Amino acid sequence: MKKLLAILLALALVFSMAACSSGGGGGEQPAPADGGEGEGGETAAVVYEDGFPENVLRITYQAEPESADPACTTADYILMMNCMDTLVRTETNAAGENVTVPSVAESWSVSDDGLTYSFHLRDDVKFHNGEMLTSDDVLYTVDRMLQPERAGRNSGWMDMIKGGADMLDGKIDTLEGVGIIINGDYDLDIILDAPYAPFLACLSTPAWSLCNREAGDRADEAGGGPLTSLYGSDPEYFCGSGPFMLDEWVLNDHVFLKTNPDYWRGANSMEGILIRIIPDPQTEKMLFDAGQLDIFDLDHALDQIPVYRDDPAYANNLNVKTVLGTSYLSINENIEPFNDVRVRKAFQLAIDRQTLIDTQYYGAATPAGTFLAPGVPGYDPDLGAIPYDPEQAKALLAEAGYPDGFDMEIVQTTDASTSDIEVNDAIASYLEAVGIHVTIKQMDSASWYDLRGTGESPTYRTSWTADFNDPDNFLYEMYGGSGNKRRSWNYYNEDVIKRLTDARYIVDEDERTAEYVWLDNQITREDAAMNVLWHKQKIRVLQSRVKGFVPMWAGYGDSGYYETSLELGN
Amino acid sequence: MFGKKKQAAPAVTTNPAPAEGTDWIPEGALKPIYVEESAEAEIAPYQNTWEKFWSIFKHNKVALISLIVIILYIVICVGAPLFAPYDPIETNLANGLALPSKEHLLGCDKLGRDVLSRMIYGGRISLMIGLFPTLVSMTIGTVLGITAGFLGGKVDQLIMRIADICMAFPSLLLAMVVSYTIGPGFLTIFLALSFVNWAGTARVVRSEVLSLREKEYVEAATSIGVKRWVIMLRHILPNCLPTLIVMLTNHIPGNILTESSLSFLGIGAQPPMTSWGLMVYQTKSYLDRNPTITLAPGIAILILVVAFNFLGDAVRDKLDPRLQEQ
Amino acid sequence: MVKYIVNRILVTIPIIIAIILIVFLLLQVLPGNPIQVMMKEKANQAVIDRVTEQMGLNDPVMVRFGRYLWGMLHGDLGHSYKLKRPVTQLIMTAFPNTVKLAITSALVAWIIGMPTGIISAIRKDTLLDRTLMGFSLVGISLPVFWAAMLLQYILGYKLKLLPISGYSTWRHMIMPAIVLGWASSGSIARLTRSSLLGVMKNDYIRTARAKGLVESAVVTRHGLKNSMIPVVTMMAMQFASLLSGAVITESVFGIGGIGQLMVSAISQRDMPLLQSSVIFSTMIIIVGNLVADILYSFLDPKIRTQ
Amino acid sequence: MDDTILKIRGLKTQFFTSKGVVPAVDGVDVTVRAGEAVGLVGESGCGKSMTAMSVMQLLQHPGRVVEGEIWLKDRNLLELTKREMCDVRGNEISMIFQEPMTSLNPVFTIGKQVMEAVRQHQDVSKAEAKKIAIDIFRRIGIPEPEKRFYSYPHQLSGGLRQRVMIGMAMVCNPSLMICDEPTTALDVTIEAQILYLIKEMQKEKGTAVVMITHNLGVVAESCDYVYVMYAGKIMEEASVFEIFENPTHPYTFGLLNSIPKTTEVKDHLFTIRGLVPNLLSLPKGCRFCTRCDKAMQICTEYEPDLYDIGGGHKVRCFLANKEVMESGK
Repeated sequence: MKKLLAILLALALVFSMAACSSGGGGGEQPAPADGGEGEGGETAAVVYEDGFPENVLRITYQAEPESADPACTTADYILMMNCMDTLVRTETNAAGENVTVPSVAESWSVSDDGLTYSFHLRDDVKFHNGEMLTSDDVLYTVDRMLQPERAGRNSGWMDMIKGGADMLDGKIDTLEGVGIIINGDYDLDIILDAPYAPFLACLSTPAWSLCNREAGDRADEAGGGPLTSLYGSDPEYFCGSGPFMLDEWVLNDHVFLKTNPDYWRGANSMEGILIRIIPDPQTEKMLFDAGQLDIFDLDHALDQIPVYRDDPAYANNLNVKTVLGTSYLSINENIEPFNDVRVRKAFQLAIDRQTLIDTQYYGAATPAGTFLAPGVPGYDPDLGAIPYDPEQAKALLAEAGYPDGFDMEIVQTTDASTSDIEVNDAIASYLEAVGIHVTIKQMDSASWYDLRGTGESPTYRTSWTADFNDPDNFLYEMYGGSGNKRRSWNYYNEDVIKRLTDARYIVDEDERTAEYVWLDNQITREDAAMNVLWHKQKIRVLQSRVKGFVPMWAGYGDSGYYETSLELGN
Repeated sequence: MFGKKKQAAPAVTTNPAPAEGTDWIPEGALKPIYVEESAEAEIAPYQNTWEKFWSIFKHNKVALISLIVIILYIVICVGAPLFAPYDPIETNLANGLALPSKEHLLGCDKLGRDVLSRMIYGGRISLMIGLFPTLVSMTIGTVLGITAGFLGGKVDQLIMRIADICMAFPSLLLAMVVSYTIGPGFLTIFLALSFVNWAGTARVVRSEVLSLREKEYVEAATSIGVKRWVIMLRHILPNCLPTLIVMLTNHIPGNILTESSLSFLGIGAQPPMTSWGLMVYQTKSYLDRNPTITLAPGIAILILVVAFNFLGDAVRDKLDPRLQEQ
Repeated sequence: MVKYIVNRILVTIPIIIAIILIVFLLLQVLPGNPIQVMMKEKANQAVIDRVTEQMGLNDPVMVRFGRYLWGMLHGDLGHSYKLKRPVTQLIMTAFPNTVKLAITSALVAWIIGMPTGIISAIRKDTLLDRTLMGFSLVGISLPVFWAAMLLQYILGYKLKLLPISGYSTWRHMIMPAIVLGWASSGSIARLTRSSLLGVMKNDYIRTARAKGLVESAVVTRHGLKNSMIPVVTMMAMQFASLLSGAVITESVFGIGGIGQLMVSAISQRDMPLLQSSVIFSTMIIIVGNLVADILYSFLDPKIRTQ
Repeated sequence: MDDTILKIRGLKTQFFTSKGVVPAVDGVDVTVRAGEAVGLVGESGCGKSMTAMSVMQLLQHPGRVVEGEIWLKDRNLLELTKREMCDVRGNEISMIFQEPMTSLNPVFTIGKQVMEAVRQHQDVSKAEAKKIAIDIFRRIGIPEPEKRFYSYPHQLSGGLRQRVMIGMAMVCNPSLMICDEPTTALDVTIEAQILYLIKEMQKEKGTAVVMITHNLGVVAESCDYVYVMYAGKIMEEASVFEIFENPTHPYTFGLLNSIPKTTEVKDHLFTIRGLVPNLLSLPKGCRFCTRCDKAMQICTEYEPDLYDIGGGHKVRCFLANKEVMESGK
């Protein structure tokens, strides 16, 4: 009998926890009731549990940033974007266009054949170690990436330079005099193998972050060679010229970036940036609500979007940015019946993009009709989104000889997030409704990448985001060259593929844009080679003390925080 | 010491002979008779393991309730199609994150799927993971444990060293490797858990066998030429049974908890099917807005595991010879 | 005694070698190229091929194993693919955090568990006993991540009593320690209770009473010391398993320990980090069990005096 | 008359189990005088150990003394507080148990365990206690006592362990020592030594001894007076001489006859038929009648009293009741 009592006691404890957690929820809108406390963005005097001073911007990162070394990472650019400089920058102007503006390179010119780029560098750019940035450092940056023994992860952004491939193959030791010609401390020419229209845009990517030769050599030596260099992982060896300096890196806890007082564009008003490593979005939310974080990126916590949007304290602090990219379901034309364009079109028509966006992304996306995202040259706003028309889809399937539908697989990797899994489940149920029976196949990512590389992956869902603002970065990456098979498209329209390659060398901008409008329409709509879904928005919620934050124009999750400042409390 | 005041039957009263006089002496008092032992004087009937097992519930209400809870869980989960009010994987986006209501007692998840139905179906995975790998690993463990303990020597050494390795081997890594090799899902968890747990069973069974081996009846059986494997089957196995049952009731809740942890790490049940562990993991971000859908699966796990543990305790108290009183 | 310990250590060595071999081989035969996984969607095939070649991943398995062992003997566990640091450094930075968590959790477990078990045993079958045992049973039955989540939500977020995430101060350790400690204290309390009850049935307890010792002296002097033998052994093993990384608690509370290191290595397919951290945590368990055995033999004069 | 050390009167000890109340000791009277050795004989389960445990007040749940008096000299032990009782145990009354293998705590050295008894009852320093302990070890015949002082129980043989137990029991010079089957677990050769030792100690210190055993041989060797117990009651009591010469109760008779004798050649050993009765369902009359060869009609209806047949010889049997036997009915 008394044991029973004990169980009851224990359960009572648990339920009281439950009751506590649902406190105030009830029937009305629970979110504002909860969010209201602590006056939301009004930042009452917060005691920072991290121990850093008030004038520090607090942001999070989901996992340890891979490295601050451009040769070491293709994913985590936050450190480079805040601690290093590039030759040119891309800025979004008032009209919403992304334009290339000078940065370390004060001015430049391109030869008529589109092969030689001449740069003049500023003479007031100082590295964190006190050295001035000169053209030799630009040469070093490129040489460093292309050194075969370094296995530079971003060498793909530089191998179009003349001699780049040779250097990667170990045939030459330096590009000096081959692809890069130094004309004094602040002047240099870069010569390409072949004309490459997006080259300038490419220079603004973090891959081209400029490194310091002296620091680089020291870091290589300390790490026991280029492959294990400490340049990007140890604050002692890292050296950039950017607005913030890598000051402290506590593994699995935080990275602290200290403001560079000598920054050539003027020092930022904050004392620094604290990047806390918080893998769990739920934890992140709690920290944000407690005022411990300044910026909460809702990308990994989609479910919090309505919470903040409906909370008057935060509604005005949302930073919404449409990502320069597109989410899509792939189509492998080698897998029957996707070789039939009618089936592919039915596949496109069966999905209610708007409802999915409303329910799964809380409206934080726009339905897509083309692969090129709004803002990319070649994007055609007139095409509109692909409509939701299950009847038409069924008709097309019947016409193609599948009146009863067919079976298909959608691959999903085991590291997919909960919301990705749910979206796939929802998509599957839409397809089910027109007779397409979906099996969701779980694979671990390594096996899946292997399978996809052989061109045999079934349909998968992913997003493509721009590395630099050029349609080539979208369409050629997918269907031109090796991407067609490697990404398991097996798109057969030879004519289109040829025109994709040719478009890379069109120098006239208008002509080039027109060509991409045609290509995009042909591939995504006429040939229905891709089931485009939506262009996502990246929503961040900021504490009201955060001012001047400018999200990154490109598809990266990371941003530079040079423009950001903090309004300090009393 | 005396926590309970038990109402026990009063001590037997006898009929003392009066000290004085002779009137009380009945007729024929001195007639020699042969008195049979009274029926009640027999020794308590021998209970085999199973009878003991069932007798647990007669006196232990908590064990009985635990058993009922477990059976209820099993019945509901096995008969899921009968009990679940809705299709667990049918989505209805209009109902996304619906709060509990008459139609949806526990509310709906983000895709509008009925949480109660998903729990009923999800329980199948949690229960299966609790039961089957346990049975498999215990079978393997028992066979190897008996073999090692009974044969001894090099076989014993070999088996026990392998068991040592398996015991130190991190199950998480194993689950991951299996999942990467054959793909994630039920089979993965099944294999990983089966492989990890046998070693513990083998160890315990072996030590049990070692002590039993010295017992008289085994010596007796050996001396009259009974074959070794017959001895193992007929004498040693039944004697290990109490220990095994106790281990069984300990491993089942352990595995249910492990499954929920694996789900947390993405190696558990695979969508659109679900398990309780996965449900908790997937719904944790709604703790604010719709706490029921996060709390319900967690409580379901807790109650089931508590029930198994109570049952295990009761079984142990009854069957473990070391704990038995008088 | 010395002979016993030496013997026990000698037996451990082949197990350690076997585990190193198995972990290494298992991870090497996994399908897929870890470099591709790490570079994700943006990967350029030519770059992947080059990096794979430079990192020696195209060499035969045995060559890689030889290299790994050779490095290991020199204290070099390789270089993390993902974090671009020597694995040794990564493990050595993460380990102190795990130690911190392990110590606080173990303290919670011991401070709660042992008295609970002793009180329960002394007050056997009373309401107090049943309540304490019910509490312990719930402790061992709680799904850890669920409990961690709720605790974090209630104590950290709603009541603002404790920091939500991180590990910089001891205050940060309270919640994780409660989560882990409750579960361990449950098993300690249960074992203490049953062990003490078992011991109190022994003849030598009767002897002690017959000697005229008061009951409290009987329990503390004669009961506890004997009943602590299995409990201490269990505590040592529990401590070892805490030291080997509490994967879930560490990830919920954002504690950068061995557990989190392993999880991130798994999700990133960071093989050098993964194999070394797994081997490291396995070693801890083995050493922990070894220590438990030695403790056992130390506490039990039958083995000690051999 | 005041050399009486222990006087048990109407002792009833019952066990309150879930199946009912078990009257383990059912109204027992025992008297022990100074320097005397008293045997308490019976089959296992007859309540003889429970009588001893009642005297020591070491009964474990669910057992309890429900009635009776236990007088140690002039104090009724049942009226003492727990604390006072602790001062009695090991000091005035000590006890030796059946299993020397398990009765010593395995994690302490034997020296420590003996010292513990000394220091519990005597206000002495550690060094003095150690001296006393070594002294007693020497007296009970433990070889190399200084060295053995540091031995753990498992390092000693059964006989030595029982010697340690005796030493521990004697170290405070108690006026009464209860020996509960002290030799049952030992080899026959050791048995004689241990009994001799007990006798030695008894003589030396004048301690009274209660010898609990199922073995009449032990009684013959070491006791002056005997109580025969059966199912919680005294069946017969007399001096050792009297019991062996003139066993009156059929049960005593049975017990005596079941000892193999080297002087006779028998086809088979005599045994008492049946089993010890279930204490929960005793017969209404004589509790031995179900196993008694001489049972009469009256035995099934009335329970006999202890009848004095002269010379302190008392028997609980109608055969010893002249009135009944001569009633001629």
